[in-house]
Amino acid sequence: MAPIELLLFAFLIAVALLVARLRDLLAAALLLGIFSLLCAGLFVLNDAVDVAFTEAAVGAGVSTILLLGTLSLTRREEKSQPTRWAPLVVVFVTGGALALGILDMPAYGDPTAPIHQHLAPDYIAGTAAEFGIPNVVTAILTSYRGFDTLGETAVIVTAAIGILALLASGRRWKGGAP
Amino acid sequence: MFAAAMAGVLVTMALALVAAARGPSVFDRLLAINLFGTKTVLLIAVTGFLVGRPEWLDLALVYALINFVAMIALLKFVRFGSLGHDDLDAER
Amino acid sequence: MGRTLFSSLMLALTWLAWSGHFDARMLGFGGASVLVVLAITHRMERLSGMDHDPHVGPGILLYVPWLLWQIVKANVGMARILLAPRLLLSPQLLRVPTSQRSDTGRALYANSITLTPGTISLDLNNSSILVHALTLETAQALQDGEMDRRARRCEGRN
Amino acid sequence: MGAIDVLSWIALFGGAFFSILGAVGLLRMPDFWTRCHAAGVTDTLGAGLILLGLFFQAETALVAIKLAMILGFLLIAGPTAGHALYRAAHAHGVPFGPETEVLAANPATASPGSLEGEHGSD
Repeated sequence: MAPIELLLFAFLIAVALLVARLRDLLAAALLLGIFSLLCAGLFVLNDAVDVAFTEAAVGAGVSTILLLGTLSLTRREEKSQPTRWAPLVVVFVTGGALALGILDMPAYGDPTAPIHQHLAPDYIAGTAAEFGIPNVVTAILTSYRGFDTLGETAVIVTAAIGILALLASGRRWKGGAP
Repeated sequence: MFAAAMAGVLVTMALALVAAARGPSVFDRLLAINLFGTKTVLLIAVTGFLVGRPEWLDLALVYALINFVAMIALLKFVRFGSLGHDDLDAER
Repeated sequence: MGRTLFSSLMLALTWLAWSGHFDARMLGFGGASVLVVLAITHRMERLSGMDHDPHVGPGILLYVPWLLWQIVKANVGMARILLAPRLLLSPQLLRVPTSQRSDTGRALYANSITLTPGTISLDLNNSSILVHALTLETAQALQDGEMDRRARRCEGRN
Repeated sequence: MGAIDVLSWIALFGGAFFSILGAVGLLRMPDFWTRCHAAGVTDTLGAGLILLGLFFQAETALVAIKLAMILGFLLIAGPTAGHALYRAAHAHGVPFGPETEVLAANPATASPGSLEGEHGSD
């Protein structure tokens, strides 16, 4: 398993560097679709099938389309700017902090991790008996954490309405101009 | 056996990445990205067999569907410069 | 009516194939999904006016194996070109006439042209398809019109 | 190793071979329109043979049906997306290679000069 993941990670880094280097924003938006597909592939390899579903639909589908919608309101070429070092420092500090945080977490697939000791067995035992639904993740999302999901859905719908409103108003403005 | 097929798919993906990076036109990149999407479908299917999880075929099909829809949306943008219907009607 | 019945049967079979669960509750979800899809399709057909296209008839059962064989042959030809140390290309641009009566038939023909590597369809109108061919041979094979005739025989009657 | 396994090996190897071949063609071909043909090799026989190889290894009928449906979808959606791409590129006036010949249409069915102005129309 590991060599495939390493290779996919290598592809991921290659795409990320390429996107950062490209001045053609349309090409960069297209390549971000590949980035999402690679992420989704990695999620599948880690058995997070449901997350992979979402990543493929949202990352490769919806967000590419939103990026394109945004591009139709701006220009296709990025302005060339002098290299600035402050953002790079910020990125490295933030990334380092996140990596430090990960060090505290239990190892991937560790059977003694808290999540495998308390919640997961409960969900797995309860799902079939309580809901009669074959997919445990579905049961968790829609029943055990139903209100949580409701809140998330509300956030996403609001965001979608906001973005669509922004794009639509921009288009009308553009169309109205002589 | 599955590993051999997977190696083939991964090599194809790498070459498609090179083609997408090289361009030069947007359409060349789209061609490479479309190819990459099909290869992701195959990669998921083959991996599913490799690790004994043929249920992953469901995922493979969803990827194929998403790849198709995304491709059409991308082309619509590239061709008309927006996702709106105004330009489509103007084209006719 | 017959088509609605046929579509719902196909949708139900597809749903069963992908779900693999056969208890009453899951079958109920499946049935509901089929109804929703049918409603959406019905609405789309009413909006786009595509309702009276005859679609394909039983001739497709003979056409698909023939097409698959053509695809294999074309791929071997492409392999020969791609593996040669020098690329021997003679790209052609040509317009091939179509004899199909329906949109579905023309789409089938254009798709078949694209599916066989060596020829791709760039644009089509009511009577012809604009084709780009990689070599003179593939272009001439298309001009023989065998694929056109076979695609015409797949059209259903309505 | 049974006969089915041998068939599976052949199909998977063939699929991997044609898949890589198409990608190599994508890099070797001189211009956009010839590259499209190379991509077709990967999408048709490359994907088809790999799915066929998996088909031989399917343990349940359900898995086999799913594989057949994925292949069917790829064979229908692939050229449709491809045609959309080629049509968009043609409308955009992506140039044809220098040695591209415009072949005369079949004189019995097409009006003369129907190919004039194909280069970079729109």
